[in-house]
Amino acid sequence: MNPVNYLYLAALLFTIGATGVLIRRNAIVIFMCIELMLNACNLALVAFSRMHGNLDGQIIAFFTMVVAAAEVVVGLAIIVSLFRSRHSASVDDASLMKL
Amino acid sequence: MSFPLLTATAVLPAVGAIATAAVPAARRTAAKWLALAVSLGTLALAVTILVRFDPGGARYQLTESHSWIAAFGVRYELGVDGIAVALIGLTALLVPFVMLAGWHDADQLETGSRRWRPTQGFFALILALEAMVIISFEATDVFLFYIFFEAMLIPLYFLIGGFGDRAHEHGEKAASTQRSYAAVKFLLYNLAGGLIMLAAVIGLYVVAGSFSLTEIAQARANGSLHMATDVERWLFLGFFFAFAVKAPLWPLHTWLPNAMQESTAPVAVLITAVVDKVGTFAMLRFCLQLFPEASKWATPVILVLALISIIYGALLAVGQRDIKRLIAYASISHFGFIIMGIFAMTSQGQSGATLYMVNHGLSTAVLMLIAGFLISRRGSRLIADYGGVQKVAPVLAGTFLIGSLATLSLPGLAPFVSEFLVLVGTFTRYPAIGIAATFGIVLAALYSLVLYQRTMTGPVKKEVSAMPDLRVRELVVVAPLVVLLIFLGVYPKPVADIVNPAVKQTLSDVHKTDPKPEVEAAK
Amino acid sequence: MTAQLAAYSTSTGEAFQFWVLGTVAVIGALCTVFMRRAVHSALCLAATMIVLAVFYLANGAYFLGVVQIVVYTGAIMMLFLFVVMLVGVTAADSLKETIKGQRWLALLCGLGFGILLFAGIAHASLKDFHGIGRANANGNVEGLASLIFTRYVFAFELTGALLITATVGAMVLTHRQRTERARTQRELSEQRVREGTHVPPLPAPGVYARHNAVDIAGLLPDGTPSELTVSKTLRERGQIRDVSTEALNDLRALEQRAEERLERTEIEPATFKRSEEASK
Amino acid sequence: MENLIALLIAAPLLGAAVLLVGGRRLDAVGHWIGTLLAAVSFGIGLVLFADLLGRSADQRTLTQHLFSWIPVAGFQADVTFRLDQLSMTFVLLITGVGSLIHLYSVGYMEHDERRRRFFGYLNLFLAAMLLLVLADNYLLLYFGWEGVGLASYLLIGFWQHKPGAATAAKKAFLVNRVGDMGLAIAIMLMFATFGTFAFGPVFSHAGDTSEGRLTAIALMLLLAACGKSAQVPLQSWLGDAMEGPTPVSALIHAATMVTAGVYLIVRSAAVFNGAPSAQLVVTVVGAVTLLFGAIVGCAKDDIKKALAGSTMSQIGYMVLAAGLGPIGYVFAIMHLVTHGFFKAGLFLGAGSVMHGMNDEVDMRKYGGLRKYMPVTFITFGLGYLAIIGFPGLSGFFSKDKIIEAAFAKGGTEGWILGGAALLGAAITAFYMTRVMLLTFFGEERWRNRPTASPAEPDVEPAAEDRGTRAEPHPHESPRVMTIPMIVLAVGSVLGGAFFSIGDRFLHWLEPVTGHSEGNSPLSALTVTAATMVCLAIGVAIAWAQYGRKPVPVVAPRGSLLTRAARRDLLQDDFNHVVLVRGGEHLTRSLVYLDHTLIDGVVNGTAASVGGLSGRMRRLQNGFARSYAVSMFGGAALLVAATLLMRAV
Repeated sequence: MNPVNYLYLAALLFTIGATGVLIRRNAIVIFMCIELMLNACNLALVAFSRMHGNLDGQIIAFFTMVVAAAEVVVGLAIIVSLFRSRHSASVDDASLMKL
Repeated sequence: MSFPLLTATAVLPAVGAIATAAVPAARRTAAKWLALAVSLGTLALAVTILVRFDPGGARYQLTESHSWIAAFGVRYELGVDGIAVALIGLTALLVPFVMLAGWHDADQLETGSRRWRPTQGFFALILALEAMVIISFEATDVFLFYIFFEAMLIPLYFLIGGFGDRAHEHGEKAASTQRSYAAVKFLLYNLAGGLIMLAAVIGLYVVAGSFSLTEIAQARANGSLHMATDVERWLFLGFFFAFAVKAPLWPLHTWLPNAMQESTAPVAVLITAVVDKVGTFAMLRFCLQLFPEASKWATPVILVLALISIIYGALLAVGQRDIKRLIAYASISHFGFIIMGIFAMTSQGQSGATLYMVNHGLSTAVLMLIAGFLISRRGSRLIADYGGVQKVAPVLAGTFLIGSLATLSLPGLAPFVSEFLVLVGTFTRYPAIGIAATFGIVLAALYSLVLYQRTMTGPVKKEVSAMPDLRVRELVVVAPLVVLLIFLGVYPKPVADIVNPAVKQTLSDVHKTDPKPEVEAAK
Repeated sequence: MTAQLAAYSTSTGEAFQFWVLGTVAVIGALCTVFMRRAVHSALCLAATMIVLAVFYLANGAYFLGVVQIVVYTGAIMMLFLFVVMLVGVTAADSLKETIKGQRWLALLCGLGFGILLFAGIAHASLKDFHGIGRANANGNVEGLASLIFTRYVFAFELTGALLITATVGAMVLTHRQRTERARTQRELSEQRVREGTHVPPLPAPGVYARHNAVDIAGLLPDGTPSELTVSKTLRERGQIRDVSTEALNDLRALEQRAEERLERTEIEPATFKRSEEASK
Repeated sequence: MENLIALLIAAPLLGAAVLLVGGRRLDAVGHWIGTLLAAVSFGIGLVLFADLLGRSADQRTLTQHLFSWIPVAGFQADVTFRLDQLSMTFVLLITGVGSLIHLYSVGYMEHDERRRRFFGYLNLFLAAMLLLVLADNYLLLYFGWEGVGLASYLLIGFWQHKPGAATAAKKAFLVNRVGDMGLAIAIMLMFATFGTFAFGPVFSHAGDTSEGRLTAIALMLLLAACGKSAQVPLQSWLGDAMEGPTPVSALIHAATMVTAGVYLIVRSAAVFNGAPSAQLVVTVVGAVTLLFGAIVGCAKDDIKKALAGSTMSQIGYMVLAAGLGPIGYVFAIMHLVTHGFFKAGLFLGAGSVMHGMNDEVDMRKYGGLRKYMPVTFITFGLGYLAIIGFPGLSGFFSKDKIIEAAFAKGGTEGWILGGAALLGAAITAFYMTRVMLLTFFGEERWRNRPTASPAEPDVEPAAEDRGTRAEPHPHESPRVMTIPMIVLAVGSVLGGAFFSIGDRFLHWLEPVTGHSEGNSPLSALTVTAATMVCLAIGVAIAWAQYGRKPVPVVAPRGSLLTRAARRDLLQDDFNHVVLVRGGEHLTRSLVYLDHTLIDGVVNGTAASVGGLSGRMRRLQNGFARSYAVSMFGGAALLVAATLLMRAV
């Protein structure tokens, strides 16, 4: 089998995740979708590193994980405080950006 | 390196502006006197320039040149030719009178609070404006000129919008809305022109690789710098558009009536007598020198537009109900004459145009300032609200009449000389347009005399019956200007001598010579 | 299959594995997106991640594989679950779209993006690939370590800083500063009296309800449930169970059975409005 | 000697400056200063005249160069004065008659608190007129030309509190401005043709250019002349100009303003001689105006307006003569001078009458005044005889000569023009007799007159402002007013004879204007006889109509022609409808267009930009997810772009 399939899979997952980000209202689920996208990227990176036969891809994937972790921590914290103030985790409620 | 006279002339009012603005609120009167003193000092410097300037000498004199923004080859280059000298003189001369005339204009805004200092602001803004105008007359570096050409808008915007005329038929509220409308309109018009000009300036730099007027003009003259025809035309249009907005040329004129109507008389004088002159001056100095071929290419259209301005402005002046608006449209008509004279490309036309800039400054100043005194007495700008003033305030009426006569360019008053020169200069090359423009003098008589008749003559209206005649301060403002009007009307030689050489050089830039008369009778 | 093998070639086994687990991963992802309850999404996501971990291993990224399981499925997903608990496990948000055209736009973009990616990958002719074997020659972890602490050391340190910042940030965000003094019981009661609301203590749950779970509203004399009896948090989460009809239905069932026993069939079973509503 | 020329102008100019700037402290003596300076100017004139007489005919041109006025490359306008026989004649007329009118005004304006200002304006008038006739180039002449217009504006509108006066003044200035436009264009044409507009070169090179150009110049000059001299079609201002004080009318009609046009034509003889077609137009204009003015004069009941009509027609005679070319130039000027005398006398007389009649101007309310104001009666009568051309008096000589010259033009034109002139003479006799009879003979209609003032359109509104309409007590005017009248009467009696006996005037002017005897189909005697006949007829008709039967105080409705004539032959109405109304509509519509169209475009753009941004703003619905969609879409587009880049 051609490892390129991993890339296809990654692309598929990424797309699904992205769509999820767009159509879900629940902040937590949106976050999960983002995680999904990140993981897709990681998968692609790992596949790349295998194809090129060096470990840089994995390193980057590793960093991605770290960043993802940090991001999740902060993001969830935001969600929590948001929920505290608005008693809802829906992102549409936070539409203060409207002019 | 001699004393930088030109820089000093521009810097003095600038510094004065800062100093005036810094005067504490309580010392209002001190601020006024300080500003007046500074403007008089500037006048003294301008006179020095006038004296030091040698009409027979080099084209640009008292030049200064320092590197400024080396990256773009922008230099701080100053220099004056005859035309600039005359206009600097006019500016420096008018500002003190304007200040005296507007001595109490800002008082009505005083609230007595410590932080709010309208008086200081008013006079500081006037001085700042003066500085910018003067330096834009002096600049021989296109970019330097552009900067101050644009910066001028800032003080003027505040002078119009902030210190505008309180007199309005529909009361204070309407006045303020009208005022802000006028200010914004003024700003938008001129900014639009300025932005287009900026594009042209950059384009010029791309083409010529320099901002220095003298260098480019020289290169154009000796053919070392060749511009493609269409490039030159586009650049010319870019410059001309900005100048045509500033010196309102039909159909870009509609900002002027609003601006002059809503601002107090002194500010209106600054607008039409000083700032707008930068536009016509720039046509003469930049358009013709930098783009001679394109100028010649555009001449017919511009002349027609100028002609339209003349007739159209005069006709609209006849139809106005508002004194200041009437004067504004009259000015539009006069600017038509100036532009026509510039683009007639004859020595009579251009000398006439330059003299016209000066004379129109004086005549409008007289007329507008007296109109301002009148309005301040009655509190209304509507012509219909006046009548029979001549009976109660003969001196005011008399000077006003002289102003009107100057506006209709009666021989013996300064504007006649310039107007006739423009007409003759135009006629010798474009007879039809010259004749058509002559109708302007009839219309001018019409609106001037209608204005005088409706306001000054007839039975005395009840509201004006108690109107006091000109006070000493006002007389001090008006009398010298009137004297100057008459003197320059009878003996314009001094100014003409300064202007003529510069005009000759400008004509040689565009490779034009006066058409020969059919019969050489002069010899 | 051994790691060595997986390192540089793709065996049929791996192919089999890919197709099976790939399907699982995709399904998991889809479920993550389309499950109505956050908890279910979280679980599906966890499944997908585990599958990905396996794929990492299959691609010779052992370290990452482990980290994926430990950090992601171990730590992050747990974090998610905690938050979900906080917000309410059973809280199900409708998938009904509120912003006009949002969904279609989203699907369109997603589809187009996907197609683009596929096209891109297809277009990029990636025929030859040298396996990871040489890179992993002396251990995958060692290889990574040597890279991390040599070439990528600076980025590594930065990530450390990033984590610290993130932690602090999370604490700052979640820690609520009391802006006003907490009001004493006395003040609260005084306020109640002033406003004239619930001067007596709030009613306890389960009263008249034949049921005493906290999430069950007590019934008012007319049989309607009273929200007041349920604690505020549950109310906000919308987690109040309405059992007001259950009891009546039980009663009905009982009576019916009694009727059957007594062979009285002509009696129409009385229909209860509320039960009908409940059945809706 | 030359240096005195400037003083001619300087004296009255100084007077004007002093009186106008001096302020109230001069009120007491102002009028005497003005009169004195006018007299001084006259004195200088006499000195120069004597000097000229002392020279031989070809030495009689003095020039004085003061300074260079407008020096621009190729355009040299200098302030240079030229005193030759022609300008000398005018100088004497202007300063002489002018001084007399000054003197008269001292009495006439006695009760006006703004008398000082009045004299300032009078002096300004003299100065401007002198500048006009002394200028050595057309631009300087233009200076004086417009100066005259200004002075007339100030004087006609002297009683500014009367709307009528202000309007009349404005009208006069505007109509003159139209003429001035002609002069300006003429100057431009000259500059384009000759490269200069100084008299000398222009006249000497007039022959070098095409006739077409000369015709154009000449016609433009004619337009200018029409404006100043109130010739058809620009005559409308003259009648209204009567709003001014009577001395002003005298000054305008006799000495200064209206004569300027004739001067211009005669002065530009060289140009006109080169353009026969233009000359024809001049003669036609003259003839038409001659009849026009005469007819109008017949219908007016306002004594001043009647005289104004006569002025119009007399000037018509002069223009006609000037149009005849060398045949007529001299006689045009001669008639101008004699006319200056008797018309001034007539106006001063009229003023004196009004003075005695509480400023009543309606002749129908006069009558039988001869025994109340004998001096006025006699002087006025002499003027009357002079103007109708009674044998022996000045009018007889000058007018007769013009009629002869008209016939001498030869051909049908000659007959037509001559006929017109004769007819004019008859009508003149008629309306002047009418004036005479209505004013000084008949029963005293001013006694116990009906109270309400009749409301004919042409009744002079001047009466309302000064004095009341109480029953007047006619009385002779003070000495200071009668003396000038007497002097002028003497002049109008003797002037003609003095000039014509031995063709003194002809020889005096010939070097400047040139002269040629035409070949008249009729002998001088026949013409004179014909003139006498016409005269007699005119007088007879007038006597029959006004002498024999009593004159109604309220004017009868009159025939259609009469009514038209009362309204200046409807020429004003035409102006009003066509020019004034049309102009108003034009300006109003332009103001509207300026606001809606030009401003509208600008504001429209602004509004549309605002609306667009308002619509764009809706895109910012504030939902993070829709922003996310756009971001995602953008990302997709970027990917697509990169891929495409890679592909190609």
